Amino acid sequence: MAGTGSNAIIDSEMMQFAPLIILLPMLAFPVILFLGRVFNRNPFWKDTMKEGGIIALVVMAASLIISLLLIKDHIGGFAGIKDSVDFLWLNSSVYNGGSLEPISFGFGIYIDHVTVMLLFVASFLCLLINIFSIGYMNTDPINDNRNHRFYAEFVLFCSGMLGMVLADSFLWLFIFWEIMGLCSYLLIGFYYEKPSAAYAAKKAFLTTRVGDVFLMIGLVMMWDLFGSLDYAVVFDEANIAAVAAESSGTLQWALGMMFIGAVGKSAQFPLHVWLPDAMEGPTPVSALIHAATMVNAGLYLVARMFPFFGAEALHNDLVDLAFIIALIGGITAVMAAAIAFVQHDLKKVLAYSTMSQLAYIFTGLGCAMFLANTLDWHNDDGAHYIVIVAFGAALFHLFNHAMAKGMLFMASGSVIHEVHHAHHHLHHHDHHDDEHHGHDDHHEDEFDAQSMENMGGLASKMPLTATAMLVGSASIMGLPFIGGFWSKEGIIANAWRVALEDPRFFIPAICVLVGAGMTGFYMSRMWLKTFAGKPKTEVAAHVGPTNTWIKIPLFVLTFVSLSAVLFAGMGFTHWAPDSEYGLMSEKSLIDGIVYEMNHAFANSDAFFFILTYIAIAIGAILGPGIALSLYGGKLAEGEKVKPWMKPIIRLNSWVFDRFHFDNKSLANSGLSKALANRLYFDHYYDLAMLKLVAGFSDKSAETDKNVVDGVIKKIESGSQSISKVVRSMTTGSARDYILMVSVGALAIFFLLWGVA
Amino acid sequence: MIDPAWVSALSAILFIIGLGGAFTRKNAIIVLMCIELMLNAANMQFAAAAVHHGDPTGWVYTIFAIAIAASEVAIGLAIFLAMYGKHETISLDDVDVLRN
Amino acid sequence: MIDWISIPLVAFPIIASMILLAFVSNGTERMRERLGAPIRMTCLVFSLIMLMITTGMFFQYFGDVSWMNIAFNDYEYQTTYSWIESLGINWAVGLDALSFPMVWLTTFLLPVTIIATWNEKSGATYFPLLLLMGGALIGVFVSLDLFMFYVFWELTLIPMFFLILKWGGKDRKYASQKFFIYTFTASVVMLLGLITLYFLQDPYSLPSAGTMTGRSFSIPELIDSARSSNVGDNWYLGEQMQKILFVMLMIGFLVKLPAVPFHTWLPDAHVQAPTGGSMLLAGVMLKMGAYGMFRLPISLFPHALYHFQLALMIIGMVSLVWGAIVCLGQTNLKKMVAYSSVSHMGVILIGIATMQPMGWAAALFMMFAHGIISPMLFAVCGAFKHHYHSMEIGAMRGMAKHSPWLATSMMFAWMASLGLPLLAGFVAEIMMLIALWHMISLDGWSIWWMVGPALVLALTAAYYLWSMQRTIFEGGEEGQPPANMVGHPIPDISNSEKFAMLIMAFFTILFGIMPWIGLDMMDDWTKQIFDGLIIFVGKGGA
Amino acid sequence: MSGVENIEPFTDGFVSALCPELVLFAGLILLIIIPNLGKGTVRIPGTQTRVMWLFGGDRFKLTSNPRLPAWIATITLGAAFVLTMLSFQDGVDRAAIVTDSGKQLMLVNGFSRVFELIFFGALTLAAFASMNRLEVRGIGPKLSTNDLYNNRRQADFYILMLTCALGMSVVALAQDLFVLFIGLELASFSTYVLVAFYKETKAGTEAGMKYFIVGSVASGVGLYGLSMLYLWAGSLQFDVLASQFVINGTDPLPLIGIGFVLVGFGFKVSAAPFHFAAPDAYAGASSPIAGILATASKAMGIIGLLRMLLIVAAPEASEDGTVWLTLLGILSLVTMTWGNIAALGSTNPKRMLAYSSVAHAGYMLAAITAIGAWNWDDSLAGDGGESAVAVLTALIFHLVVLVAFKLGAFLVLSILESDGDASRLSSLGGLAKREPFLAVAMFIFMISLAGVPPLAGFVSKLLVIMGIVKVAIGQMGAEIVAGGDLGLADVHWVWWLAFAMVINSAISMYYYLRIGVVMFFEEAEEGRSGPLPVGWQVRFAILACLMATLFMGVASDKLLEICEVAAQSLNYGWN
Repeated sequence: MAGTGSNAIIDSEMMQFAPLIILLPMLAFPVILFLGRVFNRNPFWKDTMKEGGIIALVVMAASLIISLLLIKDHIGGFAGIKDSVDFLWLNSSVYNGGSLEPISFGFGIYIDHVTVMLLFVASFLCLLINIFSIGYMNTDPINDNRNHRFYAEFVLFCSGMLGMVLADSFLWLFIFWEIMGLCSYLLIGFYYEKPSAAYAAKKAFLTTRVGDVFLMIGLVMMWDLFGSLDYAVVFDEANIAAVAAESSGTLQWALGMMFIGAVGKSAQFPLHVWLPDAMEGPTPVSALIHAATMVNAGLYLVARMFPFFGAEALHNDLVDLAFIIALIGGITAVMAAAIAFVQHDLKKVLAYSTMSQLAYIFTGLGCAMFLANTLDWHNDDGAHYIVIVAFGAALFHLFNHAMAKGMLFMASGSVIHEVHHAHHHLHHHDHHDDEHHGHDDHHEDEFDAQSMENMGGLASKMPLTATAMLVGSASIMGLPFIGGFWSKEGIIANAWRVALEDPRFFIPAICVLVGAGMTGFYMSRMWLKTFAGKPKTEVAAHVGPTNTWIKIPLFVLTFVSLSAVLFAGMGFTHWAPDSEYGLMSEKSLIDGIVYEMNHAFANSDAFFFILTYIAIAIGAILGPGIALSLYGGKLAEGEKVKPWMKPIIRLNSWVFDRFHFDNKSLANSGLSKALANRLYFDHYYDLAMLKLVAGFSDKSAETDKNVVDGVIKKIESGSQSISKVVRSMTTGSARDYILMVSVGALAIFFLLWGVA
Repeated sequence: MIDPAWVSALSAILFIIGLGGAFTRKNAIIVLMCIELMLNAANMQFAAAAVHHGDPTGWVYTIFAIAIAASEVAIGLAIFLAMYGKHETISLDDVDVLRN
Repeated sequence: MIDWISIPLVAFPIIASMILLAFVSNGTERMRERLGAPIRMTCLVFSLIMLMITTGMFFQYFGDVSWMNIAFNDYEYQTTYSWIESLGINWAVGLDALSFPMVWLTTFLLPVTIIATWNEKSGATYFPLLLLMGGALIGVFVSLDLFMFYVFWELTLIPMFFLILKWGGKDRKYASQKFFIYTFTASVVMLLGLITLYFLQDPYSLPSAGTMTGRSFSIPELIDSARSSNVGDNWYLGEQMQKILFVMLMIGFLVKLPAVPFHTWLPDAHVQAPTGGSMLLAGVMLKMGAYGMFRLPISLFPHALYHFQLALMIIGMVSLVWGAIVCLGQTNLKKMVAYSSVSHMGVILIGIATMQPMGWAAALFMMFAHGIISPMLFAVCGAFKHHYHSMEIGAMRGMAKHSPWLATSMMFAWMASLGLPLLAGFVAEIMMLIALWHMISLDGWSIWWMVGPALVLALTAAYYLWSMQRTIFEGGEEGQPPANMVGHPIPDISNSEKFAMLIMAFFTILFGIMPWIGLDMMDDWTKQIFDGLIIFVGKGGA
Repeated sequence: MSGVENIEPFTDGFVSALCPELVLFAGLILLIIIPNLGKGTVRIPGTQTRVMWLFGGDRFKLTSNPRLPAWIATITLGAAFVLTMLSFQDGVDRAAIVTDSGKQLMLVNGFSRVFELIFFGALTLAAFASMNRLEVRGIGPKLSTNDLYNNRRQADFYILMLTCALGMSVVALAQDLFVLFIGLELASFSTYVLVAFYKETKAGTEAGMKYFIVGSVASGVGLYGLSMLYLWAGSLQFDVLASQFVINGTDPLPLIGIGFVLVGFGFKVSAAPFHFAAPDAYAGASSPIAGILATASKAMGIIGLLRMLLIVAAPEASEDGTVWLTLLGILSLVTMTWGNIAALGSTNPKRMLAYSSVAHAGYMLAAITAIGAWNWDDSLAGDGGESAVAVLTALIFHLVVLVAFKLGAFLVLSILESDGDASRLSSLGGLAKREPFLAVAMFIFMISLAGVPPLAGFVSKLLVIMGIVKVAIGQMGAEIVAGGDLGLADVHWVWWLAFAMVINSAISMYYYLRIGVVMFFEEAEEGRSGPLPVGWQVRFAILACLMATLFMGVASDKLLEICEVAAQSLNYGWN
């Protein structure tokens, strides 16, 4: 690896504190759980400590601070690897046909450019989510007296995420990855009493587990190739060259297996089914955790593979894998976006959007990998630049998406929270008597607080939320100058660049381009259905503003998304394994921004120049335009909105009035139904589980009982019946006994006579 | 003097009759008699062998065997009597409380 | 050196429990009831003393011992008393890194089991039986004499038989007899193998040979003589005989383990056994099979081990996969857990069949980790049964609401068993996978061998999650207690149960995060045996 | 045969050599006389003076005590047992009882003494345990005729026990086949009557009849075989027979003669197919007597088999000798399997124990087969005899410890019998609640029978298997050390008998365990919940059996030495 890597182990003062980033939340887990059990219902615990929320907050803040300090050191030009001898987790030895070779798997901290980005995303978002949860979870009476469980699981989750990011070997990446999986399981199943939540939790864990199994095998294969799983060893050019000389095919398989793990974790086709169901978690915090944080683990893993693709020794060897990564991304991008078209559940739209956006990143990574693998980028400056930009764009999209999607989920959570609250309020007035009696069930039965069909016109009621939503949506859609635009543009451009090299890549390239328009449509649809138009239900008309805890993160994230151009300028686009184009390289911020602008809007290459504008046209005009014509409309009379939303509302009502058409036939078409049913993936997966796996296992259990154990039972019953026969020969008549004695004597007689 | 071989042959015949009778007859007394026949066959053989070998021990054996046979009859009859008292039959086939 | 094993760890619990049992069994019903509590406390104290001794041994407190760098076939605390001289039978005990973790595990589980089943009925006989069981189990692990080994091997059956029979479930009669007869049948075959091995020795060649027979039952001496003749292509006892003996010994161990298709006694025994019985059964008794494999056939017959490597691998794979598949089809909680044990024991077999030090260390660590996790599984099952009067999955839903402690324990145990990282079970699993793959690539086996473990990793998650979905989760706002409990308050587990669960959970985490505590000595042992034996023989020695 | 002192009857040393037997004889006389002591007077002829001669008439209070015969018998048997034990003190006497013409009739050596230990031990325990068996209808002169008669039967019972012991010890001592046979008949006749002793029940008389009639046929066949042997050899001295056998042992006459003799012994050990009467007899007899049949009586049969096969037929190490081997092998296999399979489904504990006793006979036959294999199979020549000694030691050890747990089991059943009935499995139900000690003891006896360590039954079975395996393996160890590659095909086929034994042990586990299950976990039969009949004697006997079972399991060293001495002293060809 050029620039940074194993040869640049530089000690930073902060490195010794790095483990604390993981350990603090991990230790907070039992503490919160224990205190929560002990002080349950204690007023101090409940009101001041927010049932552990404050502890979590402190811990997460500490983690963030240490992370930021680390990042600061890294930006100073360091990549540090904490030596793993400090924590030798597992020692053993293997036998290599004649001698024993000791091996060990230790834990250490590894910091490089990818780490730093993810570390920032994770610790930053986790803290914001924590703040948000205090506002969200602690104000919902459903969660009373069990929030400590939420916070405990939450901090453990954060610990897993941070650990995964910081780990210095694939094994420890996997270990924290699994811990995160456990926490996601726990958090999705937070409302354990709801069968749907229980089902969703199981589904999430199982689906990701399928991927994890492949990941585990991939790790094992990789270990066998390198004799270690430490980044320092596996990323070493010399080691890679040695492995490549022997079996580059096996390495590709190993990486492919690991990629399947990433597919599972990042909810890509065909292991995507768990993510929409995961929205059963406490609205929307755990959902957000999945959308904004955990799913990035898969991307992180794939990004981690870059050194292999970039290795000279493996030149052109991993093209197929790169294609598969891009292809999976492309397919998922379109598929998820299409499904998002017809979702009514606010969070489900966001979930599918997440899936789709992650797919973009996968496509981007796949393309970057392809470029790194095929171009002679180590020596050719031009190629170097292309590779770095491609890789950086994908990672930058990850950053943008995480920020925007985090904000969107929090905003949607705020909406749902208030809708729910409003409904509860109304409900409360309606039924004084049975206020405390199973109100949740009633809600579930009669009123879905998450359905956009029950909203509308909220722009005036929740201005900050609406704004945040708007910015987030814009960022996801890739509206010029906002958030995701910079990175999305880069991904699309790279996809096409690669497609020109290798025609196979036309599929993902077209997918991402089409997907841009689809994103524009469903994101606009979501915003419009929620915030524009007249309130569709009485409840929506009574929604009130949100509380402060919820507002803080929304505000912060809105700012981050809006200022993405700054980040882009800081070099996120160039966020690559390279010091020249690295973060805070010698170029100034202004240079960076100018460069970005040029790159995006005035590309010197005609092809990409046109492509950019096509993408903008599709994503920012065509898609939203259709949405404007179909959904929303004027707000109710007398509702005021913030000035920056007025144009949109106006535009919407104008388009709505002018171009509105009846899409009933389309909405009722088979395709639409199929989309509404998530293209029947879940259906057939369930069917396969029920009919095939469960059926087979039931049969097996029966076989075990009737055949394997049946043999034993048969032996028993058989010997009993033989026993009966044998005993019946003892007839009870002395004559027969004498006869037997005589027969015996005669037998002896004849036998001996014969012998003699 | 008769050749002991003939006596042996006769004893063999007696033995076979006794053995055959023992498992074909139902009446306990007759079975007992058959057993006595078998014992007597042995006795004759002892006697014949004593003659054959000119060994007086054989006579002693004979006498002992007769004593054994006698006590056997005594015991047997006593047992049959007791049995008859309870079962009211001395047919071997009909006495089968204990079986299997 | 002071004999820290014979009296304190073996004779003491056995004799003490015998005395207690004899004392109790002749008393009246009332006296037995009154004696329950003091006897329980006595047994707890006794077992704690034993735990302290073994823990002290671990910290090298008693005498100058080290658990590392024990050369193959060397033992710490080795002590020999002559027993039946004419047959070459000695009372010989000793510990090495193979047996010591098992002994510690036994002494650890004893108090935990007693605490976890603190309120068991008829405690006056129950707790001494547990103690007896513990003594017998330790006897198996410390024996360095074949005769003694077999004696303890069978002795373990008796307390377990009674535990199942007296405190068991509905079909306990069938289950206990099946358990007894099934394993007994296998072990008599093993016994015949041992005797044949005994007489195949060169007469009067071993130091402790019997005066009458000229042969020795001493395990170290046998291993020594085996090692000196297992050189290169030379098979100890000749090729055919070694194979035959290997198979005969393995039959006994495989049934005990148990490996498919000899596993059907296990679910029956487990389902019917009381909690304490299940805990010891799953925790230690199953490990006797694996321990025996390492101690005898592997140490004595490395050539045959190579020869039967494929067979072992197949049996291991079948156990692993079949156990998991059948698990998924179970509706009985305890049965499911029992089959999961079958599946996990498959891991041990695969680990052995890899013929890799790492695979063996994985097997050893699996024995140990499963020895902590599976008792917890069964403790949870027992508590479930105790509180909800049912063992059916789905009988009680929404457990998290009514019995949060039980739900938490259950989830923890389930997660530990399905191999969640940083818990003890994961260490063994990942080691097994690595060793397996290494073997596959090194020896050119088909990569399809990986399909089994891969499938099982997913299946294991499937059945555990499925069962949790229907017990811990769901149930609506008010929970769904079983029909026969409607109207009754649903209690959480008792304090003693909580305590036991916490201890087991603590050690599961401890050995997950810091596996080296136990793994180092196990790894060292496998290195020693590889140095001393396998490499000596050479790969594919035949 | 050096060091054997020849003693003619009633000369010096006779008493010390046959001390236990003489004690028995004295006890027998006492047992006949003492209950008859009373205030009887005799009129001096020709006068009217009546002189007390203490015989007959109104009995004294002491002598009319119906428990007295039991005590006398127990003490006598116990004294004989102790004396036998003592004779091991400083080397077993090697005294031979000879006729004035110098023919050996009896030989006192380790072998006979060990078997006497078995006989006396078993009978002592049985006698002691039966003390409460017969109902006592009061003491004193004012009893009705029936009651008096009932009390008097007790004397008969114990007289028969003593005669039984006497007969058995003659079998153990005999050096002449006919003497052995007479002893056998004496013991047999006693047991016939003992089996039929409970003539108040249908089962008792029936059992006695069957046992008697089948036994008589068997001994008739045996006696006829004896006469054939006599016809052939002109003598029934073992050494004469043995030397004759070397010369022309393959003639039909001796072979068939021996075969017929084996039928007689086969019945005693209840080997298939001569075992059919055994279950019926056991079931009908009272339990202590059944216990005697299963232990002492069986040991007696084993002596016969050993004498015939190992002394008489042993030296013939020819190819034809394998005929015995095959015959015995098949017989043992059939016997052990038959016994176990039949016991599997048996619901009567006594019948079950009877079948188990058949199975044990099979194990013993397997041991004898193994000795034969060593002896008769050329391929196994070259062993200095220690294999045979090992098997024989095992066999004797097995017979000794069998007394402990087999008789013990029957004694437990005997208590239940006194309680009413022991002929159903359910009779044992709830025993653990009614009397835990008995249940525990019974369970230990059962698993000892099955061969579970660390009990005596395990050690004995282990030794037998070890013996067989040792024979089967022979010199293979040395050959292998020399570099031979031998497989199971090279192991003598008797190894498979050991295999059959272990599999059979496993099968037998099923029915032994069932007893335990019933005792511990099934409710008592209706109306049988109360405490069991009292009687410390029988419990003491059970305790003794229990202790022996446990003790011999963990500390079998001493006994093993004794058994080895006994095995060495059985005079066979290799000595």
